[in-house]
Amino acid sequence: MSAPSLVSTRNLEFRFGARPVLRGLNLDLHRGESLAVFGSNGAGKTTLLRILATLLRPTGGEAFLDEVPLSARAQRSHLRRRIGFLSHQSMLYERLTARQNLHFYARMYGVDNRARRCAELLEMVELGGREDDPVEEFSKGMQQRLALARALVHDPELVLLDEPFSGLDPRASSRLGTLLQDLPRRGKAVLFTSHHLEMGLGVAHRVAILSGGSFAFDSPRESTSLEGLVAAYASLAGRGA
Amino acid sequence: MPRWLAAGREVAPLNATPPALVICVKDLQQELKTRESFTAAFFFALLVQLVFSFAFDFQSLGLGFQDVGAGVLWITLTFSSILSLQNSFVIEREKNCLAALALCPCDPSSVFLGKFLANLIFVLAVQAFVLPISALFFGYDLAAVALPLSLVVVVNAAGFSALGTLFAAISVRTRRSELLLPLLLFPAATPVVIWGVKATRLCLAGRGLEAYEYLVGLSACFGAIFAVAGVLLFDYVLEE
Amino acid sequence: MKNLNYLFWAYTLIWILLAVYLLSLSVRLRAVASQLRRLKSRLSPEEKT
Amino acid sequence: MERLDPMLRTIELVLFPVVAVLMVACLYCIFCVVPNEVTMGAVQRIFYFHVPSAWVAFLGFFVVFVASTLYLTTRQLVWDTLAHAAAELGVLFCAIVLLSGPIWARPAWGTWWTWEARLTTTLVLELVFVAYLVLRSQAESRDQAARLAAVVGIVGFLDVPLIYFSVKLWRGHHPIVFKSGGGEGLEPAMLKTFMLCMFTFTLFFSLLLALRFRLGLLQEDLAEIKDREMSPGA
Repeated sequence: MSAPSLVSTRNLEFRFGARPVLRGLNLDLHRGESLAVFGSNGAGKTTLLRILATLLRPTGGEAFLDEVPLSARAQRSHLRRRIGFLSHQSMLYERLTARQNLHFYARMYGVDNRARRCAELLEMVELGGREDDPVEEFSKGMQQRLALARALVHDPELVLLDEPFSGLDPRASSRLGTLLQDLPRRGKAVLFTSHHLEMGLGVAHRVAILSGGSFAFDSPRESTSLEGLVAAYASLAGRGA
Repeated sequence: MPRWLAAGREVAPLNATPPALVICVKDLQQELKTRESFTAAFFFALLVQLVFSFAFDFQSLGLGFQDVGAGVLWITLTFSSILSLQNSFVIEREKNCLAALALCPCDPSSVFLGKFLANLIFVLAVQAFVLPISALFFGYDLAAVALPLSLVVVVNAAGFSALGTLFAAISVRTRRSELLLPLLLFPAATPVVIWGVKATRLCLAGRGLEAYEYLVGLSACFGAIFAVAGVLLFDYVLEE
Repeated sequence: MKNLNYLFWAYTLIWILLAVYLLSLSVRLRAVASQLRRLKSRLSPEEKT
Repeated sequence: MERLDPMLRTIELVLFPVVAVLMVACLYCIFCVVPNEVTMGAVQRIFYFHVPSAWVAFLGFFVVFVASTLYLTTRQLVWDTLAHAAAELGVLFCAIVLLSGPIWARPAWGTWWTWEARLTTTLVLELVFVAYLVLRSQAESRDQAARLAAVVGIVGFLDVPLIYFSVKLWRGHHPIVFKSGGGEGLEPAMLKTFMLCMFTFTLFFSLLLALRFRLGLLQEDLAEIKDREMSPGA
C-alpha cells in the first residue's frame, strides 16, 4: 500500500515506573484496514490502545495520526475528534439513560444533527426501545453495546476497541463482527484487541501478536491460518511481558 | 511547514454549547434523577445543626444566634459541601468516565469549569434549604438579612467550591479518596472560611454591607485565584 | 534568670526532634544503600552472561 | 542521577563540618554572649531557633513550589524527588516552630497555645503539607503521585499569603521579640546572634535537603532495579 498510513508508531516505548511495557513498537495502519492485536495479559495491549487514544503519553518514540504526532499539544482537540476509544470500562453514566449518555458525548464532541446520529447509533447497537432506561438497568452485554455506540458517536476515523467482544452473547458478537468489517469499508481504520483468536482472525484484515513489548507476529489474514496463528500465539505469548 | 502545523487550531462551531456548560447540565441531570448528592448533603447539614444545638445549648446559655450562628452556618456549609464535592467525582470514576472526559476534544479547563459550576449549584441549592430551616431552629430573622447573607454565601461558597473541585479531582485519583479530600481541603480553605464566618457574623448582627464588603472582596479574590489555578492545572489532574 | 526550665525544655525538644529526623534519615539511607548493593551484586553476574 | 549523586555527596561533605562548627557557635552565642531580654527573660532565647526554623520551613515550601512547577513543565522526576524532600523538611521545621512556640508562649503569655496569626499560619501550613505527604503515599503510581502532588504543592504555596492574611485579619498581635533594655532598638549582640542563627539554619537546611534528596534518588534507583528484576528479558 502506497498511501500514507492513518496511524503509525515509531519505536514506541512505554515504561510503567522502570518496568518496560512497550519496547520499540512499530505499527502502521491504513484507512480501510482493521488490525486485531492478540497477546497475553499484561503484554501491553491496553497500554498501546491508551497511548493511541492520547490517554497516555509514551515514554519514548512517537505515535502519529495522519503524520501528526499525538503529543502535539496544539493539535490535541483536533486529533481527539478523530479517535474513538472503547475501553474495558464502559465510560457511561449509569444513572443517566442511554439517550442522555449518547447526547452528552455527542455534545462534547460537537456532533451535528445530534438527535439523528444518536437514534441511528442506538438502532445500530439494537438498543432502540430501551433508550430512555437508565444504563444501570442494562445487562452487561447491553452496556457493552452502548459503550460501543458511545465510542463511535463522533464518527471517528480511527476506532480503538479494547476487548470489544467481552460480555457479548454469540448473536451480539456476530453483529459486532459485521460492524467491525463494515467500518473499514467506510474508510475507517480499526484496531482492536482480543483474546479470541478465531473471532479476531475472522474479522480483521491483519492480525498481530504483542509480545516482549512489540509486535512479534504481524501478518495479513490471507496468509495466516488459524492453526498457524494458534501455534504462533502459543509460542510467543508464553514469553512473558 | 509540516501538515499538522498548517492544519491550524480547530475552532468549535459558534452554535455549539460550551463544553463546560454541557458537563454542568449533565451533572444536574444526573442529580435530578437520583438526588443522592442533595439528599446526603441536606440531611448531613441538618444533623450538624442538630449536634450544634445539643453541643451549645443556646437557650440556657443565653447565647443569641448572632453570637455563634455564623460558625454554625459555616461548619454546616463546609462539611456538607465536602460530601457533594466527593460525590461529584466519585460518579466520574465509577465507570472511568473521567478518562472519557479527558479524551473529549475540549480544553481540560472546560471540564474543571463545568464540574465547578455544577458543584457550586449543588452547594447553593443545599444552602437554600438549610438556611430557612436553621432560621426556624435558632429563631433568627432570615428575611431581614436574606439579601446580604446570600451574597456572602454565594461568594464564599464559590471560593470553597473552586478549590474543592480541584482537590476533589485530585483525591479521587488516589486510594482512600474520602479520607484525603477533607485532609487537603480544610486547611487550604482556611481563608475563605475565616472571611466567610466574619462576614456572616457582621451580617447576622445587622450591620450594613459596607462593614464587611472588604471580606466579601477578599473571598472573591480567593475564588478567582483558585479558579484560575484550576483552569491552568486541571490538565495535569485529568491526565492518566 | 527566670523561666530557665522552659528554655531548657524548648531546646531539648528541638534537638530531640532533629535527632530523631536525622536518625530516620540515616537509617533510611543505610537501608536503601545496602539493598542497592545487594541487588546490584545479584544482578551484575546475570548481566554479564 | 549518576551526575547528581557525587555532587550531593560533595555538598554534604563540605556542609557538614561547616554546619557543625556554626551550630556550636550559635549555641555559644545564644547561651553565653547574648544578654537577657528585659521583659521575657531567658525564655526569649528560644527565638534564636524558633524564627530561623520558621524561615527555613517557608524556604522548604518555596522549594516545593519551584520544584513542582519545574516538574510539571519538564516532566523530569528528579524535580519531583526534590519537591518531596523539601516538603518533608518543611514539615519538620514547621513542627519545630509549633513545638517551640507554645513553650515560649506559656511563660510569656501564660498559655500554651494562642491563636495568633503567625503561629496559626504555621499550623495551617503544616496541615497543608502533611496532607501533601499523605497524598503522595496514597497515589496509585509514581508518575501520578508526582503530578498530583505537584498541583497540591503549587496550590498550597499560593495559599500561604492568603492564609497569613486571613489569620491576621482574624487575630492580630505577634510579640516584638527583640527589645533590649535600653529601648533604643535591637541590642547589637542580639542582632548578630540572630543573623548567625539564620545563616546557620539556612546551611543546615541545605545540608538536610541534600541528604534527603540523595535518599530520594537512591530510593528511585532501588525501585527501578527492583522493577527491572521483576520484568524478565530487560
